[in-house]
Order: sequence, then structure tokens, then C-alpha cells
Amino acid sequence: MTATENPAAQQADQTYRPSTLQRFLPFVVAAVVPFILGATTDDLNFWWKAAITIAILALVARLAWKWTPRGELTHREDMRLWRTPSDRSWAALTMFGLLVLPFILASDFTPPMDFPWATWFAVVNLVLIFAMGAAAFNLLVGYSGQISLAHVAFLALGSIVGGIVGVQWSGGNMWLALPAAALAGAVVGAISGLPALRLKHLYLLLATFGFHFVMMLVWREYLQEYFGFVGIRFKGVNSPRIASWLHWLPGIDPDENGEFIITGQFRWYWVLMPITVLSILFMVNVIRTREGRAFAAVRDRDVSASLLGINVARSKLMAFALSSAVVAMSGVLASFYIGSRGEDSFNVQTVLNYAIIIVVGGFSSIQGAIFGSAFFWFLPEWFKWAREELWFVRDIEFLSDYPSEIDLAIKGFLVVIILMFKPDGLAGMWRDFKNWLSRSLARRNP
Amino acid sequence: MSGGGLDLRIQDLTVVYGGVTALDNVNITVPSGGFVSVLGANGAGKTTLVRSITSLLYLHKGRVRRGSIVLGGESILGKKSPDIVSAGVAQVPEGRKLFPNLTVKENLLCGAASRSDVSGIDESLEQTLELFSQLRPLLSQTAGLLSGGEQQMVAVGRALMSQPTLLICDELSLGLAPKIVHRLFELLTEINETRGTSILVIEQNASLALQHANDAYVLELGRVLMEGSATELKGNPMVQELYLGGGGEAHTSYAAIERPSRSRPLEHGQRPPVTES
Amino acid sequence: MLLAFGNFTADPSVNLQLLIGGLALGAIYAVVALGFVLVYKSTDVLNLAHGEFLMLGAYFALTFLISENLNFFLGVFVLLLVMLVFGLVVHYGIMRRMVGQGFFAIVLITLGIATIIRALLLIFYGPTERARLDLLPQGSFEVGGATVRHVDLVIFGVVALCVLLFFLFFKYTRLGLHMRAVADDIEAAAAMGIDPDKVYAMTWAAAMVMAGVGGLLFGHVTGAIDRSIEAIGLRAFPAAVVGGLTSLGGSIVGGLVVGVIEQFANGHLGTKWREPVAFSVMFVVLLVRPTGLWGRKDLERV
Amino acid sequence: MLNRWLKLAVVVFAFALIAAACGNDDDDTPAAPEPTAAPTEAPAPEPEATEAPAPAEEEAPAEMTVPDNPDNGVTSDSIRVGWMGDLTGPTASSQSFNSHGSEAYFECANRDGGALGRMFDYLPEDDQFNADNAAINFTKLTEDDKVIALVGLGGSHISTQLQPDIETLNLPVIGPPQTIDIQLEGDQYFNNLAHYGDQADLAAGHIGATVGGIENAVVMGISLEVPSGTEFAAYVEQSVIKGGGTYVNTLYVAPGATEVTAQMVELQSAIDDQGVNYVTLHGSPGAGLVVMQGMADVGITDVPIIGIHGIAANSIWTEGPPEVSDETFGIHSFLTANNDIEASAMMEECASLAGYDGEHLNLNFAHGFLNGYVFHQAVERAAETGELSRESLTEALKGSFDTMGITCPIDWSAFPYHSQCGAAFSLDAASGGMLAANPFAFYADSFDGEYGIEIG
Amino acid sequence: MSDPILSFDDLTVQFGGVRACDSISGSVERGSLFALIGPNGAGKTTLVNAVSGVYKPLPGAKVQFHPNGEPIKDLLSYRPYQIARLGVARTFQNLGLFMGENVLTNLLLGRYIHEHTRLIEGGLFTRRAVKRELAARAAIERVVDLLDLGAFKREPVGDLPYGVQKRVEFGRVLAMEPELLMLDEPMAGMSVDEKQDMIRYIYSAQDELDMTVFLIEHDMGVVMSIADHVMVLDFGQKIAEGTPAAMQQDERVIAAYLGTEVEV
Repeated sequence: MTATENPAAQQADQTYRPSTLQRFLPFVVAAVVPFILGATTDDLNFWWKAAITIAILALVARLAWKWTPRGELTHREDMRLWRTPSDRSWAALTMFGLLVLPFILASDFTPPMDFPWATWFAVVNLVLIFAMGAAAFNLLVGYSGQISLAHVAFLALGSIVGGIVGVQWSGGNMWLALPAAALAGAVVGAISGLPALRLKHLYLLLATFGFHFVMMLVWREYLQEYFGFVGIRFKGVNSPRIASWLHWLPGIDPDENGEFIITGQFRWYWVLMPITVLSILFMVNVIRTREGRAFAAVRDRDVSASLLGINVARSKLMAFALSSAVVAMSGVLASFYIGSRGEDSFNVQTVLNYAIIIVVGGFSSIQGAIFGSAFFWFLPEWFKWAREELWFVRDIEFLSDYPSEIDLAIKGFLVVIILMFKPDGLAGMWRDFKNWLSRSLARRNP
Repeated sequence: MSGGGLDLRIQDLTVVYGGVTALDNVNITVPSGGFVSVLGANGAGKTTLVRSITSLLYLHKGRVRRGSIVLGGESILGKKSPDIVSAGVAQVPEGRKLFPNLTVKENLLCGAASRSDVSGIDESLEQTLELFSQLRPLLSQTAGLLSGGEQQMVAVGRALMSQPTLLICDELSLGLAPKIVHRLFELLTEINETRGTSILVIEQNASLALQHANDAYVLELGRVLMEGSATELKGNPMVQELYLGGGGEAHTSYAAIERPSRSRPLEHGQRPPVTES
Repeated sequence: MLLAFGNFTADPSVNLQLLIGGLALGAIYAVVALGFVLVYKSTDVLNLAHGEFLMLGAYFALTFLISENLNFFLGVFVLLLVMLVFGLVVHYGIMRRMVGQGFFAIVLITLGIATIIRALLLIFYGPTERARLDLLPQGSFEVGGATVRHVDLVIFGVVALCVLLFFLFFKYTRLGLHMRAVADDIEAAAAMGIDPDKVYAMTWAAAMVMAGVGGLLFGHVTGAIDRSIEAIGLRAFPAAVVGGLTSLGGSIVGGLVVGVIEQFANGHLGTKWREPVAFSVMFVVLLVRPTGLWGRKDLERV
Repeated sequence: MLNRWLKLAVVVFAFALIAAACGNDDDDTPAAPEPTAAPTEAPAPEPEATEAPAPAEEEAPAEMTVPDNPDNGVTSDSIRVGWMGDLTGPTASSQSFNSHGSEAYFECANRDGGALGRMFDYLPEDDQFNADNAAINFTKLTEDDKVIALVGLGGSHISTQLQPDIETLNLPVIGPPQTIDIQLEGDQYFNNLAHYGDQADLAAGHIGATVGGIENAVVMGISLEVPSGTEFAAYVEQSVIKGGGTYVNTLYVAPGATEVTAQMVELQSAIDDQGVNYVTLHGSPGAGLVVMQGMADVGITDVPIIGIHGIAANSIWTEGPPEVSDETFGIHSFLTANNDIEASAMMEECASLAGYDGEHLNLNFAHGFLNGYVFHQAVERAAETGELSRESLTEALKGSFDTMGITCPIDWSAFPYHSQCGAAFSLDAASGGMLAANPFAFYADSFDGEYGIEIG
Repeated sequence: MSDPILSFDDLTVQFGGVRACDSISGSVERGSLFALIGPNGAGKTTLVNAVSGVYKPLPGAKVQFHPNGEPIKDLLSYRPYQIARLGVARTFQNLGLFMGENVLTNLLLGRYIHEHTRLIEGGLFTRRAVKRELAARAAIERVVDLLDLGAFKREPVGDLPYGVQKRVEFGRVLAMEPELLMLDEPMAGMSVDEKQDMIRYIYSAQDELDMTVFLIEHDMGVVMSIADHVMVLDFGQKIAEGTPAAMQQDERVIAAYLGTEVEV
């Protein structure tokens, strides 16, 4: 049944309907402007750049807000990822932010009070990698309800595949390693998900935790056998590069030796950001279509789900496979970005770190994984800076005597406090904030 | 035994779970030594009522938005459930809710959790076993293995162990043979009469409840639909139709519903092939 | 040599020594598993911080028994008292508000607690490792060519005593009865006038005291007291699961079984096989009997 | 409705303008370096000739200046130097002493006036032995703080991961806490700790001296089950066999193990069957204690132990079972303050100045302390070229340095740049510090520069 | 002219020592409205659970489903999800809805068996996936219209009143377009008006969508007015079966179901 047949939709047609051009324009502006800014304003004073950025930011959000369909949505409109004015303006802003961020961070801006500017670039890149892995983890644990602690095993699997395919076979071809890792992750993930057919909750958690140790055994054997004492080296000669037949692409200016090596935070950002965004988008798409709905149904009531015709076993395994595939891919990215992987990268603490990330971010949403990883990496850096530069913090001797210890304690306290008082985490806070914002805006613009 | 039960007054009680209102402005009074029954179908809010009185809403993320619950002149709203039990309210929960891994004796002793007089507890245990003499040989049996009727007896006995002044029975008849239910209700009447304990019975089985109670309330969708003496309600045609299995005139109202004419053609979707497993 | 196997040996005294070592290790696992079981049984919380609690116990033992040089019994009393108070703090400060939250959220809040404990220990004790405790009888004797430490026997005794005490406590005391009632059905228990809050608090206090005992005992057998000993919490999972997470006696049997299996895997296959083998055993038990060898089975109805 | 947005935009613009105006004032300072006067020819004191405790401060002539080089951590009032490592992670118990040592040195040096009219700005960064943290810390130190050099550089996997970047940045690294093969490939690493291969040779030499000739030695290796453990065991095996001794086997201990019953069973049977008379030990102090306690438990108290530098920590002797630790040695390349060395008093004083009283008796502290001292000398030597930069510092490091007796004389004039000395240490009960069993010279023969084992 | 769509024979379900259903036999005529009544705990829901594959009956039982124009299927050899795909849909007494999701999502789950979007297609949001999603939503729209759920489409189910939740669940099984609709107390907790509405919806399902209805209901008035055929259970046993009128007269039914009323 199309919109015209639907009386509710007919009525809706009388309300505001922007043209296609209008609907896409904010996103186009968001996509294009940063490049123009980045390309043309190198010589401008940073504050001018900031001013222009903020102005455009306001404009993009404004347009996105204005040019959103109002009233009863047709189903086609309802299926859009961003349908409400606030969704759309936030999406456009996020897009703008993601595109403009590398240019800002790569500028030689010296922020006041020695705010560590370049460090944030490294942090942002790590957040991207972690967000991808954590989102996949949250898809499995939070969204599909299959409590698993095996995801770090899949990071290791990603590194192993990266080592075999990306380093041994192809001498630094990350582009080959990524799909290979996804494939291996999906297959091994489905296998590691088999216990989920019989076990639930705590018992599944423990069973998957066992899988972690088995994978570590494989890693240990494999690593020493093929790569020697120092671990797999993904950097240097093995750094990923853009194939020469792609050098015509704008922005790809090969180095003197005729190669375009992906190195440095700026280049890595343009590799990590699209892959992360696309894989998260993929997962979000899965969630809002048939199989994703089945995941949620299986999580909430598996008996009820099976009586709707959902093959619960298959659905669970698919959730495991999808999650593991993405986690393995993030494992490849992390390996190549960091440069080497050792056993220490996959210890139990890492397992727990990912768990902290998704809980702090918000258990119920993929978005939470992004917030969580940002929180996880930003916070210590911010503390570090605050301890060094903020006078009222710097003067507390206890803090400067035990900097890292106190970071650790604060991390623990925050986890406890968030879980106690705001169980839906940062994503929940963000939702509340957005609701409050749209409500107060709606009150003013009736 | 304590003489004279306490009276319970529920006024304007509104209870919500998340955004859903489960009870809406409910007023119910159990007079001292009275036998009151609350009737209602599934989802009418009966169990919510019990949870509100015994302060167990928090376990189900519910909360009282408005109203008061007063027991013997003292507000019990917001008190903790152990204090409410100490104040004299005992309940036989819906579905019995015995402790399945504990023995019958242990179950009964748990009923006396709010008391500290050791000799008194022994005495109560003896009295309970006199009341339910069938339970005596079963004392060391694991409660989960008893039959439904026996379990319900343990549940009632367990509630009596706290020497309540107000006994709340939630769906006592659920899943039990009429004979046993009848026996239980007779016991309740006996307790009510001999000990003066106020009794509040929450029931789907209206005929039973109305037969034994003095006053009754009909709860529907979280509101009190009707109230009055049991005999009054028994004669009410609407109650008869709703709960007493027909006989009233309202009965025909469903039969009169027209079948819609066949207006739209069918479009069956394609079903996926299913292989035998 | 993808999977390098250690040298197999048929020497009976070697196997005897491995058996004894396994039992000694298993006794420690049993102490830890007992802590898991106590908490899980009555509050349905999987306490990932138990290893940290144990570490806390070991460090407190260092403070009270070595640094402060208190009389042994007084020191142990103070240690257990402090742990008990700490348990109450954990319950009233944190866990109380978590009733009714999702399973994973509660698991993770214990992780938050673990992180805090780790940080505090680092601040107050520093990263340097300490020697093991030596207050219980030291020394050893030989049985058939294998060495048995006196400490291990003490640990066996203490663990058995603890289980016996808990058993008696649960069976014959009112509070124990109430704890079991809450474990069976919290709502019904609350309806009977049992304060679940109080019962939970007692549970946490008991678990923490158990961790104190565990820390004291573990402090006598571990090679060094440092921050890595919290890993005993994770390594005891298989023991707790094999025994059944709801059974006190099961935790002893599970602990011993897993301890011996680990030790034989370590001796005959190589040390890297230890955790994989232990967790594989757990995995098999989970698949065959998800509630463990002695765990109770709850009937699930639609 | 549009009006409101317009207003908002105007306000934002205005705000941005004001901010820009303020920003201008700030940003003017770090302008292009002015063409300062050519560096004075006045030579820095000869490093070798420098008097021990305060190397530069007496001479530190006011006229000896170099231009600022903010991109290389040299500002008008400070010289920034970074330290990377594990302060709260699993290896904190050894690495944190290293950081404390460097910090103590720089505190002292700053008290005495710093160098080149500038203060040392010492920036330790904690990576918790985690590669991801290390990546962030490295970025912070090199791109935000723009340090001129690193003294100390975390675990071996972190060295591996950062090696390409260190090379690209031309960043000198002074005294990483271990020497691995990958560092020997680079031109930027200046190790003052002996290589694993040399340490294994040294161990073999020590064993030979103890049992009356290496050919009499029957050695069992015990290693932590990490790649470096395998590596050390392989070197030991190579050294022992080369000398004509017998190497029985390597036993592995899992990281975080709390007991080693099974390993001890195997060790005992090897002692019984093959007559093992020496044990080499690899691992952290914690793991070392676990092994030693395990040996004490089964009564293996008469087989001496020699461990790598990780084992040469005071806690091994102060906390370990005395019946085992009295025959235990740890290899290290430094001397602590209780040895009769020039720097003794200074190390003690600096340690307490920095708030680390008593830590001057720790070998890792001495290591960190020396790193600071070598850096100080190199900075002054680099300044002689008229420019203080990573490049000039790297060049300056390629030479010999005074060590105040903390280690043997450093000579990095020829590749590879790593220490050529070491000794077997144990605790000196009287002073509470570490004492070498024999002087460095005794082990000098062991440093043959042969290492690099291929496995697989 | 007997054309049973569902027949079950000697169906026994046992929990521990309790026989929740004790060798029950019966059959449901195609296109009819079959009602199953009995006091609480009589085993009605257990019977439905056994038919829909949730519980395994003891061996010897036989459950046959005869879809229109297809061979007879032995339901006991299928898993629950396969039974649903064969065309047997059911609702739950205590609501099998997904409370956190909105009405639309819950209804769309009812279309699961008719949509064929694969995981990858969904993830890539291909044109085909969008087309299928739109088709599913169009089908949902029909159900929404039929059940007057338009006002609640985007509300989370958990926030809706009980009566509406019941309607959503009914809508979800309608969206599955089954041939046999098993409704477990669809009118519990509803007011008289709502019950009347629900009966109209059931009629629609029966007449417009050609579904056979298997109804468990507590309200005698409803059952007596709308059912074609009534089966009465008590304590897991079938005690009577026949037309509603006959059941109202049956002594055993009155004794068991209306129990105490008679005794007085």
C-alpha cells in the first residue's frame, strides 16, 4: 500500500514536504565545506577558521532542521535513519564535525593552557577503532542479548588474519586483510556462538570467556611460530598503502618514492573514519530491518520469537557472526594502526575495558558504544591535562603524586556511578538532552 | 491469639509502572474483623493492589503516585515490607510462591520472620499444624514437591505464622480443585470468625468470594467498578454476567455483534518452505 | 611444533606430587568459589570483583599481621572485622541500588568496584611485590616422594571448617533460613517480612569475610603478594561452575577437581594449557549440565 | 523564527571575533626563531673531565646558550624530555623505579641550575604496559610536548610498535629498559643495558665461574611464558652449549601464576636424573618470587639461580625465601648507591629530594638516574654545535659519556649502541642495596656481540 | 462434511509428576471458531503450547495440521518456528510482546515469515530490502487500519494500556496471515466495550482473512455467544465437548467450571 492509498498519509501531504534537493542540501553542505575550508584557509588565522566553522555549523543545523518533513510520515520517510528535525540536524552536524575534525586537529593551533592538541588526534583515531569494535560488541551483548566475553578473542583473530594475510602473504596489504578477517570472524564467530544455543546469561558469559583463553593459546603458539619474539610488525615495511592505480584520486599525493603510505594521524583518520562509520551504519541498518528485529525479539522473549517463525538458533548465530566479523575487522585496523600486537593487547583487562565501554556508553544502543569509547579514551587525557594545567587541580598534591592510580580509581567510580544512577549510560543522557532540547525548541516554535 | 483485626483504608490510590497506570484512584476499606473480597479479571490490577499494600512495588519498578494506605490509623505507605508485616499484614501471594527448595517446616518458619519470640513461634507452628493437620507428616518434605492443594495450605499456614491482624489472599483458588478451594475458604472464614483477623481476598472466582465475604469490590482496568455488600453484588446482573458464568440478560450483547461483510479480497503472503526436521 | 606438548612421565611420585599440588591449588579455588557461591546463591550477582576482594584481604593481612605486628588471633579478628564492614559498605553503598537492574549491568558494576579496589591498593601499597605470609605453620613433610606443605593441610582444614560452618549456619539459624528463603524467591520472602536488604547485606558481609579468610590463606601459598593475585578470581570460575554456582559443597569438589586437572595439564601438557584446559572442562560441564555438578535446577515455564 | 537564528549566528560570530582578537595576542610569541647570536665557541666542559656530583653547574657559563627550538622541546626556559613506560600496570614494580631515577636526577640538576640556562622539564607518561596507551603517549610526547628525547621506553612490544615512528622523527631514545633485536636495527636507540644475548653469555660465564668451568654446568632455564622469555631461554641455551655445558630444558611459568608445583616437579626430576646444578631465571620480580617460593616449598635450596635484569630487584632478596635467595643472582649493568661509586651520595640525596627516599638502592633507579645524567651531558655536548635539536642530540650521543661509576664507561661511538658491561648482583644485607658479585671487568669476556636468534 | 484444519489425539503433557494435559483428543473444523474453556489451571494454555511446539507431549500423541490445499502435516515433527511458518500463529496469555519496541516494530515482527530480506541486504539497505520493507509496512498498515491502532504506531508497547497491548498482539498474529489463529485469553482484563471490539476483530479475521480461530477464553458469556464448538477442560482432562448451548446444559461442565455455584 503506497502513501496515496493511505488516508493518514494523504492528510500528511497537506503538511510540509521539502523537495529532494532541500532534504539533501544540508548534508551536501556538511560534506563539502570542510574540504574547502581545509584546502583554502591554511594561511588564515585559526580563530577565523573557527568562526566560519561555527557559522556554517549553525547554518547546516538550521537547514537540516527546517527542511525536514513534518506531520505524519509516510513509510518511506519513516524508514529513513534521520527523520525528525532534531535527528536530521544532529546527523548533519555530526557529519560536518567528522569531516572538519581532522583539519582542525592537524592545524598547528596551539590551544591555551597547553591543551594537548595533537594527542587528541591519536585519541580520536583510537576512539574510532574502539567504537567500531565496541559497537559490534554492543550489537551482540546489548542488542541481541547474547552475553559474550569472547570479543577480544576476535580482536586477536583479526590480528592473526592481519598477520597471515596482510603481512605474510601480501607484505602489508591491509585492504586484503580486512575482508579476510571479516570472513574468518564470521565463521569462527558463528562457531563460538554455538554455546548460546544451550546457555544463557551467566553461563553463556563464562563459556565465551573460556573461548577467549583458547584463542589466546592459539595466538601464543601462532605468534612465536611465525613471527618470532617481537610480535607481528604491521608498521614500517608493512604499513598499508594505497595501490598505485588509485593515485589519481584527489587528495592522494604520493610521496617521493611514488608510494602513498598510510601513516600519520591525518591519513589514518581518513582510513579509520569511513570504515568505522560504514560498519556502524551497516549494523544500524541490520537493526532496523528484518533480521535485526529478530535479534531483539530473541533477546526479549525467545519462545515468543520462535512462535513468530524466527529460527532462534540461526538468529543467535547470525548475531554472533556479524558481531565477530566487525570486531575482527577492527582488530585488523588496530593492528595496522598501532603497528604491532603482542599478547598484552589481548589480556583479560582488555575484555573488561570493552565491557566498561559499552556499559558506560549505554547498553541499549549502538550509539552508546561510540560515546563509551570516547569516554574511555578522552577522560584519562583530560585528567592528565587538568592535573598539569588547572591550578586548582594542580595544587592538590595527592593527585599529582598518584596520577595514574587516581585515573584508574576515577574510571572505576564513574562506572559505578553511571550504572547506579543512569543505567542507560551516556547514550541515555544524550537522548534526554536531545528530548529536552527539542521540547524546549518546540515550545518556542509552536 | 490477638483479638480484633486492624482496619485497612485505601484512599485514592494511583499506582504506575513506568508510564502505565495500573491502579487509578482506588478506594477500598477493610473494616476491623471484616471479610472483604476484591474481584477482577486478569490485568485488572489486583496483584498491584496487593503489592501496594505490602510495599513490594519496588521489585517491579512500580510506584505509588497518589493516595494513602492506612492500617489501624497509621499510614503504611512508604514503609518497608518487613515493617508492614510486623504491623500485622500477612499475605498468601498469587501462585503460592512457596520457597521450593525449603522444607515445609522451614517454609512455615519463614512466615514468622517478623517475630522474635521463639516460644511464641513454636506455639504458632503447633496451632497452624492443628489447622492443617495434613501437613504434619509432610513437615520435612521439600515444598516444591507437594501437590497444589498442599502447597496452598502451606502458603496459608505460612502467612498465619506471623499472627496477622490482616490477612491478604491473592488468587487462592488458582489451579485448585473446587473441593480444596472450598475447604480453604471455610478455613478463612473460621480464622476470620475465631481470631477476628481481617481478611482481604483477591479473587477471579467470584462465586466463591462473594459467598464467603461480607463486602466486595469489583476491580476493572485499575478502577473500582462496583462496590457493595456481597449479597448485593451477587444479585447484580452485570456481576453475574461477568463473573458468574452467565444467566443475565447482558449475555446476549455479544451474540448480537454483526459479522462484518466480506469486503476485501484476501492477499495471502507467500510462506517460506518448511522442511521437516 | 604448533602445539608443543611437555614431556609425559609415568613416574608415580611425579604424578603424586602433581596430585598434591592440584589439591592444594584446588583448596584455594574452593575458598574463592565459596565466595562466588555465597553471593550468587542469594543475590544472583556474579561477583567479578571477588579476586580483588581476596587481594584486599591479603593486603590487609599484610598490614595487620606483619606491619602492625598484631597478635595472630587479634590480627585475624581485626582483618575479618574490617572485611565485614567493607562488605556492608559495598552493599549499602552500591549494590542496594542495583536490585532489579539487568544481569550484565550488575556484573559490570562489580567490575567497577574491582577497578576502584585495584587503584586504592596501588595508591596505598605501591606496585612493589611483598613476600608471602608466614604465620601459619611452615615446613613440609614427605609422602611417597612427594612434598606436602603444612600450610596446605591447614587450608584444607579451614576450607572444610568454613563449609561446615556455612552449612550449619544455613541449616540451623534463623538468619540462614531467611537467606535461603531470599535465594529461593525474593518477593515471597519480602512478603513474609524478611528484609531482603538486610539479607543481602549479610551475604555481602559473609562473602567479604570469606574473601578475608581466602586472602589470609592465599597469602600463605602464593609466591608473592602483588597485584597479580587478583587473577585468582578469574581462574576460580571454572571451579565454581563445575561445582555448581549454587552449591556450597559443590564449590569444594569443583575446586579440587579443577585444581587437579589444571595441575596435571600444567605438568603434562605445559603451562600454557592450564587455562584453556580448565575452561574447556568448565565448558563441557556447562554444555552437559548447565547448572554444574551440584547446582539446583530451576524449572522454567512459559 | 529565522530572525532568532540570525541573531544567534551574529552572536556566535561576535564571540568568535573577540576570541580571535584575544587569540592573536597569545599566538604571537612562538614566532620564527630570531637569528640569535652564533653559538659561542666557549666549549662545554669535557664530559669525561666533568667532576662527578654536579656535572655542569659549576661551569654552566651564562654565555653558553643555544637558540630556542620549540619543535624539539627546547624553549626559552626549559628542555623537555619524555619518559614512557609502565607506572601502574603489571610491570610497574620495576619500571616505576626507572622513572623515579630519572626524575630524581632532573630534580637535582634543576636545583643546581639546569642546563644551558634552562630547566629540565621531565615528562613521564604511564602506558600501563598497553600498546594503545603507548601510542597516545608517544603522540603526546612527540607532537604536543615535542620532547627532544626519550629516556626510557616501555616494554619490548612497545619498542617494536614505535620503532618506525622513532626513526621517522629522528628521536633519540636513551636507555630503554631492555635491549631487543629490533632496537639494534635502528640508529636512534642508545642502550645502556646489556643485550639479552650478552646477559645470557654473562650468565653462562657466572655459572662457569661458580661450578668450576662451564663444561661442568648442567643448566635448567625457567622463563615467563612470554616471547621475551623464550628469547632469553634460547640465548642461554646457545651460550651454555657453546661453552661446552649442558642445557637441559626450559620450563615456562604463566604470567600471573601464583604457584609452580608442576614446574618444580620437573625441575626436581631433572636435578635427580640429569644433575642440574644451575637455574637461569627470566621474568618480573613477582614471577621470580613465585619460582623461588616454589623451590623453597619442595626443598630445592642448593641449586643456585641467575636471572636477567628483571630479577635483579631488591624485593627478590628482601621478600624471597632466604634459603633460596642467598644463592640467587640477578644480572644488571648498573651499580646502586651502596657500591663504592662516585655518584653514591648524589643518588641518595637526589632520591630524597624527589621524595623517593631509599630508592637509590634499587638497580632500576640507578638505571633511570644514569639515563638522566647521560642526557644532561649529551644536551650540553649537542649545544656545542650551536643548535639543540633531536638531530644534534642524536649525533652528540654517539660518543662516550661519564657515568659517575654507576655503570662501566659508555662508548656509543660505534654501532651498535648498547652497553658492553654487566655483572651478577645480589643483596648486600648490611646496606640494603645491591652488590655485584664481581666487578664488571670480571664478566667483560662475555660481551662478544653475538646475538640474534632465529626461531620458527 | 468434516474438514478439520487441526486435530490432536491422545495429547499428554507432563511436568514433573503433574499431568497438565491428560490424553486429550479433538479437532478444529476449518473456518470455524473453536473455543477451549475451563477453570484456571485446567491445562488450556498447556494444550496450546503443545500444539504450537513449545512443549513436547509424551510419545503417542498425534497433532495434525492441514493447511488449505496442502498435505496434512504432523506438527510434532516440526520445531516451533517451523510450525509458525506452516501457518499456525498464537497469542500469549501474559503477552508475548516486545515491550521496549514500538507498535510498528512489533507488528513488523509478525511479517518476519513473509519478508525475505537477508542480513547482508538489510545491512546494505539495498533497493530490494527497501522495497520489501515497504511491502511489509503496507501489509502492517492494513492490520493497523483493521484494529484502529493508527494512533499508537510509534509508541513503545510497554507504555500502552493493557487493552491496547492485547490488540497489538492480536495485530501481530494477524500480520502473520496464519490459517489457524490460536488466541490465548485475548479478552482478559478488557471492559465490555473492548470485548465487543475484540469480537468484531475476531470475526474479521475469520471472515475476511479466512482464518480458523482457536480461542481460549475465560468469559463464558463471550464463548457462549461466538463459539461454534466448545471443548471444556478440567484438571488436564477433557470433560465435555459440543455446541455452546449443549455445554451450558452439561452437568459435568457446570459442576467443574461453575463449581461452587452449583454446590450452594
